Amino acid sequence: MLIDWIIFFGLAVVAIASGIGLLLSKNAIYAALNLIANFTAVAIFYLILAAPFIALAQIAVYAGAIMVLFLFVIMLLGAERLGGTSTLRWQRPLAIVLGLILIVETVLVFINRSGAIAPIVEVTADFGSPAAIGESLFSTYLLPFEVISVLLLAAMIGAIVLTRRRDQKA
Amino acid sequence: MFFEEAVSSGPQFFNLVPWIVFFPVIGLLFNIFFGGRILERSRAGEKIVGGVASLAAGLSFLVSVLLAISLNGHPEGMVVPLADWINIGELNIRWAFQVDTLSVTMMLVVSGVGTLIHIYAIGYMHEDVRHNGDPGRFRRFFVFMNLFIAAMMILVSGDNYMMLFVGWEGVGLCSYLLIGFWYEKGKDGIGNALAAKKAMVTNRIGDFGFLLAAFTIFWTFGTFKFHAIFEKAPEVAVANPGALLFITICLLIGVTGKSAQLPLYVWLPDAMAGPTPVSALIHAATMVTAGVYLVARSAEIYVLVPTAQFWVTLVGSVTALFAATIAVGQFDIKKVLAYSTISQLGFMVAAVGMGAFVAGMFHLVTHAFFKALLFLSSGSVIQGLERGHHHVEHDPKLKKQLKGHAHDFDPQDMRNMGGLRERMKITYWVYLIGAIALAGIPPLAGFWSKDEILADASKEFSWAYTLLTLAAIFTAFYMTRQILMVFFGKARTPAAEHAEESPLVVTAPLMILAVLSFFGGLINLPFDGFHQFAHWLEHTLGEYAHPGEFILVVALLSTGLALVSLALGWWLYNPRRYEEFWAIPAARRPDDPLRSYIGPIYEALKNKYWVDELYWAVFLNPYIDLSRFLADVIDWRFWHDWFHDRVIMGGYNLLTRLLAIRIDLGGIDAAANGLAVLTQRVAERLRQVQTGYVRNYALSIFVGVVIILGYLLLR
Amino acid sequence: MVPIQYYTALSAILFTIGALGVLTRRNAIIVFMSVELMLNSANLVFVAFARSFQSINGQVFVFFVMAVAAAEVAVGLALIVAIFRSKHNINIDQINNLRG
Amino acid sequence: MNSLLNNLLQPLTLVTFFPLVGVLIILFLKQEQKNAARWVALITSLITFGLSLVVLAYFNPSYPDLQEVINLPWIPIAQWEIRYYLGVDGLSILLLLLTTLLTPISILSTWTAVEDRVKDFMLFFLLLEVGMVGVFLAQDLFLFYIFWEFTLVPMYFLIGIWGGPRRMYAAVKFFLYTMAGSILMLLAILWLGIYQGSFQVPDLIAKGGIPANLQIWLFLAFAAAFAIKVPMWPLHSWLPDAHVEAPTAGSVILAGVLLKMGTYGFVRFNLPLFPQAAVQLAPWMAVLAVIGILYGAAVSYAQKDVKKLVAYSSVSHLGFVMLGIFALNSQGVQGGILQMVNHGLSTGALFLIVGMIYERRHTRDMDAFGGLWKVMPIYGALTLIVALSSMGLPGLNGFVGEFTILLGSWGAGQPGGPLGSHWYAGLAAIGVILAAVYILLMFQKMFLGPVTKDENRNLKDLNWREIITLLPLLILIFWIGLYPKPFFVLMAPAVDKLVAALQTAVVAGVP
Repeated sequence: MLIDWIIFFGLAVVAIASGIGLLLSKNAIYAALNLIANFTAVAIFYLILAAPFIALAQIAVYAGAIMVLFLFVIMLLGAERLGGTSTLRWQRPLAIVLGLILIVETVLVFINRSGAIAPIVEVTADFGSPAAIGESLFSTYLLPFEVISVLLLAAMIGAIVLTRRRDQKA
Repeated sequence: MFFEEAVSSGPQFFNLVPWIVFFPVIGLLFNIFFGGRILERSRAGEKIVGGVASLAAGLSFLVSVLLAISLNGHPEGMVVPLADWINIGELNIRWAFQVDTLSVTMMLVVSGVGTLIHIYAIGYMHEDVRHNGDPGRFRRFFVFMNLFIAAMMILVSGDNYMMLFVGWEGVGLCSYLLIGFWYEKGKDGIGNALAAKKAMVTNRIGDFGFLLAAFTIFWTFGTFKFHAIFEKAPEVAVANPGALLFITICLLIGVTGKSAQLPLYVWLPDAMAGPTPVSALIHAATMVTAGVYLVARSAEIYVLVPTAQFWVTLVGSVTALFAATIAVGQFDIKKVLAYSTISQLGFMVAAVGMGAFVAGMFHLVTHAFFKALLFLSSGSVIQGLERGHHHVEHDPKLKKQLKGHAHDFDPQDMRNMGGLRERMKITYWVYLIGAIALAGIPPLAGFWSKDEILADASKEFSWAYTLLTLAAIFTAFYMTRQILMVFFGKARTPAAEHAEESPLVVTAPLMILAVLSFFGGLINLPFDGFHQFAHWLEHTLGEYAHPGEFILVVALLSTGLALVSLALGWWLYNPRRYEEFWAIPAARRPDDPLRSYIGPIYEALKNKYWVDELYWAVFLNPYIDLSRFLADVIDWRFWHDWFHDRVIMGGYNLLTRLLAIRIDLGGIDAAANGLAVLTQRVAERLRQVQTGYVRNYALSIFVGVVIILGYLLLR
Repeated sequence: MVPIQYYTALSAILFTIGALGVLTRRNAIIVFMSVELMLNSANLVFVAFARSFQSINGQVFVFFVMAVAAAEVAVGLALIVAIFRSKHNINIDQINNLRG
Repeated sequence: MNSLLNNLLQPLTLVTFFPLVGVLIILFLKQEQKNAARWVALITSLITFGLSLVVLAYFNPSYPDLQEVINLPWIPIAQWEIRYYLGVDGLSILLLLLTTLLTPISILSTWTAVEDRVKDFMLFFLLLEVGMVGVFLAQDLFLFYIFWEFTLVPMYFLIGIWGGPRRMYAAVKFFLYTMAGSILMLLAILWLGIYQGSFQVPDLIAKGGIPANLQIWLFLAFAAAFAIKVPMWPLHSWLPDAHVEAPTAGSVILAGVLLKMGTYGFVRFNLPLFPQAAVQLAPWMAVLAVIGILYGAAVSYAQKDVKKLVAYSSVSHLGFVMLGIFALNSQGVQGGILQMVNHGLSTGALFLIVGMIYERRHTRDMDAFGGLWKVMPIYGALTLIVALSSMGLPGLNGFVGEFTILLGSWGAGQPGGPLGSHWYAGLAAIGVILAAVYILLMFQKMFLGPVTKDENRNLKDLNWREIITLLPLLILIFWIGLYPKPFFVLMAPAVDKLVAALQTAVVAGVP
């Protein structure tokens, strides 16, 4: 269907553009805003791909919580812009060349191996629903799920310890 | 008809028997938990604490009497099981009480004499704890005494060898605790503790024999129960005589330990370090007779093994004479009695060895009376002397007379006594009764029991008869010597001069015991119709409890010899002669009149034939040396320091050094060094790669990704 | 429905952009954001393949990745704050204490 | 997933790993929070003791085989499988209880004795408990080996950090010595796994069929590890060093539990796995045991350091245990197992007692004491009870063990029995005399006689904490002495089965 293609390309353009915006913006705040746009676009892709729960999580966690945290830190430090010059000037052209090679390679991979990918078929209505994901999380992936919770706790404690001031000790 | 009558012919209290143990245990628990507070709070505290302990022993006696009454109607007795103890496979040891005439006899003696001694101790310990400067220990004494009664009751009432052994060890423990009661006193402050240890260890050697006997009993008979064993014994005697011989000889080792026979008697004289009531109860009247009880109890095994009987008789009679001779050379009032005890125990052991079980048990009973009496009276004498000494020390006028030797005054040395007859009248009279009973002068108790042993010996064991008669002669002699030195003549020290008689609580038990010592023989006169004790024991010992005969020749001879010996004693130690002897200046005076006549022999007697020294030289010192040698040289210097630290560790060090210097440094190291240098140089270059910039590292990862992906594509 | 290949291609492009961001930018925070972008592109492929294979597992993995990313951001930003405190700068080119 | 958790959360797993909870909590404490660390360790170990009582409650004494089994696959390698296999039976239940009882007692004893790095101390102590409990419960040889070696590490640190002046020497010696023996055991375990195809003890026992000459080598390889741990004469050289240098609580655990791991190993592995070798080598093991009894007793007598005296007395006491085990009959083995417990109680209590006086006087030289009974009457009375228990007085626990052991070995000495001579039991019984000699010497030197040193005049008697530390041990000392039946009942079926298996194996093995 044409509308699919239109939406896809439209969103793809937004995603890539915002990505490039991130890459090029001098100001960290702009970079962050670009990234939010990017995340939102990707979230819509998730919706299309029958992953409503993930999409919402993407908006809430990434575009919401994480990016707010970024912005918060940027403003807290007042480090939107960087002065000085780069010590690794030679790296930039090299990186661009390598990036292009990577894209070419990836595209080649999919051209060569596209036969291995199954054609898309319709899925049932509850595919990717929060219920389905929850069921999977609390049965097959129970242990990893618990481990993740410990990891988050550890990260939280780690963040607190790292940002504590020296003189607050003892 | 007749049977029914027998069953209903009297009250039955057999099921009360556990209380003979429980009462003393309750008493000691009471004193452990409340005694201390009572002593602190109440003026009459000592009377309460001692009273409770005496009451506990007394109730135990009451139960024993009830049991005896029951036995009158039901002479076959009863086994009263209480609890299981150890059960493994066929091994089944239980705590059960054997109530029969033999055990009840022992119960009566133990609790009866025990109660009297408890009462006596209330008065005695009152002074003793003050004299030794620790009144708080009053309670501990009665706790231990009650514990002893309980253990002794377990010993005599068990229905199997293991319960007997439990009591056997229990009384040993009490003996240890009570000998070492004043553990900070004695020679060099440690003498009493050493005496206690000696008693325990020597007894352990005896217990070793007992244990081996127990093992053999179990693996031969499959049980420890007396009745089951005795039933099977005749079969085993045919099938496996070696086992029975081994059992009986090993039990004899146990007997020599507990009943202070040769060669393990050495602990008993030292045991006099304990307070005098202890010496009376444990080391004269009851505990030391446990060995005699053991042989009597095992009568049905012993009669099957003549060899063992021979050895028991030999040990007993030799000990009787041996100890009696040593008693002649002692100056300590309690030591004399101690050796006398050993000697009298020898009589009993010899008797039960000969198969004269009734005579042995009879002597056990009478001996319990008169020897307890003698010890308690000696305690009265000692405290009388201490009171005198105290009096002198606190009277400035008299104190001057004491001069230098005030501190090392020994209230037990008979040479410090003399003339106490006047100052301690009751003590004198009861002591005299005890001494005459011991010397075997008719019609006192000692005469009848001793005579029965001699009469039995004269029939088959003439050599034993000879030894025992000689021992009896010495007995009369040393008792005469003691009486004369203690009570007659003039006081030889100010302390003796001011000695005071003991209070009623001390003298009352003495008088009761004196009566018993006087009339105790009545329970088993050797005339037809008077053999009550023999008939009593017949219910337990059966055919082996033959009533004693009265052999006029034997009786006349022993009495005559005793009188001769008494006269000899009088001749040597009569007051006039002894005062003359005492008047000789100390430097030239021999320590005893007897020395002038038998010189070196007397030295040997006085030094107890140097047996202690011999044991030290032959067993103890070598063992100490051996253990030091093992510990220092073998275990530490050789095995620990040399072998492990030097040989193994040093050897390993040497090996590593060899490897390190020769092989490693010479060969491998050179190569390795070269390699190291190379590595270092390469590293010098390579480290420049480590720029420390995150982006650099990221770049290299990225390059890697691109390359790997490219490889996958081109593959 | 757009075939999965397109999603993967898009994902590859986003990934490369992110990688370039990491490689070329000096601002630590932007570097961080680029890392997030890379993670996101990977998530996109996960979800796309989950759709294609009709397996929920891919989505669950995305969930886990998000959780890890959240943890990583928390610690990472804390590190940046700590570094800023000591160096008063978040230029990662000035942080090379590990230089060999 | 759920079923796995259900399988794991069984009493045995809980009792083994519960101390880790305490470890986790202690990890979050600061070094300065000494009392918190102590309380956490104490409560954790008390809960572990409670859990072991739960194990006891589930235990069926009339069933001879392993109970409350947890048997889960763990590491599969090719055709072999190493399994997470825990179980308890009559041979191990008492030792499990002993371990979980002694740990809180030891922790309580360190209350004031350890002031330095309390947090780390408690950490290692709880880890040690995990290892010890695991050793007594593991039924897979590999799992057993892991727990066995694991106990070394915390003990190494306990000696090496909180020990006396020569602690590093002692710690290293302890570690190397025990390690050396274990290596041989590991080889034997591997042999069994490769040629018998299993690491699970019950499977191996059921399979059997190892040729007699090989059995001897395997027996010796296992025995090397166990005999060093026991320690049997002449492999005891590490013991005095380790005991003297270890802190009090370390000594208590070392004597109370770690040594038992050796004797337990003989009962659990050597006898049932290599029955023919056990029968063949029994006289040799008994010879070493008897030498150990007499040698340990003689060497104890010459010691001046009271802790060393107690250490050497362990050599003597464990000689009795070994003699009982190699009597290979019910009385001997049951007595041996009970004597393991007894030794844990009596010697554990003796080490506590030594620790208490050391804390007050900072010396262990017996000549520095004398007359302490007068100064510290409660201390004296309690010590007397423990000492009497150690020398085997009837009515206290030591006698029940020693007597049954000697009775058993005397029976084994009958013609046709495994030992074949009465000399073993006869000579061992001399050890009973010698025990009295050295114990009484110790008591006399420390407690009797007058107070000669001024430092001793004003010593404080035991406080409530110290009395409570000793109280459970004393209660058990009396309990086992007066009424040992419940203890024998627990182990009887398992031991009878073991002994019966030994006898059939002997009959089958002898042509």
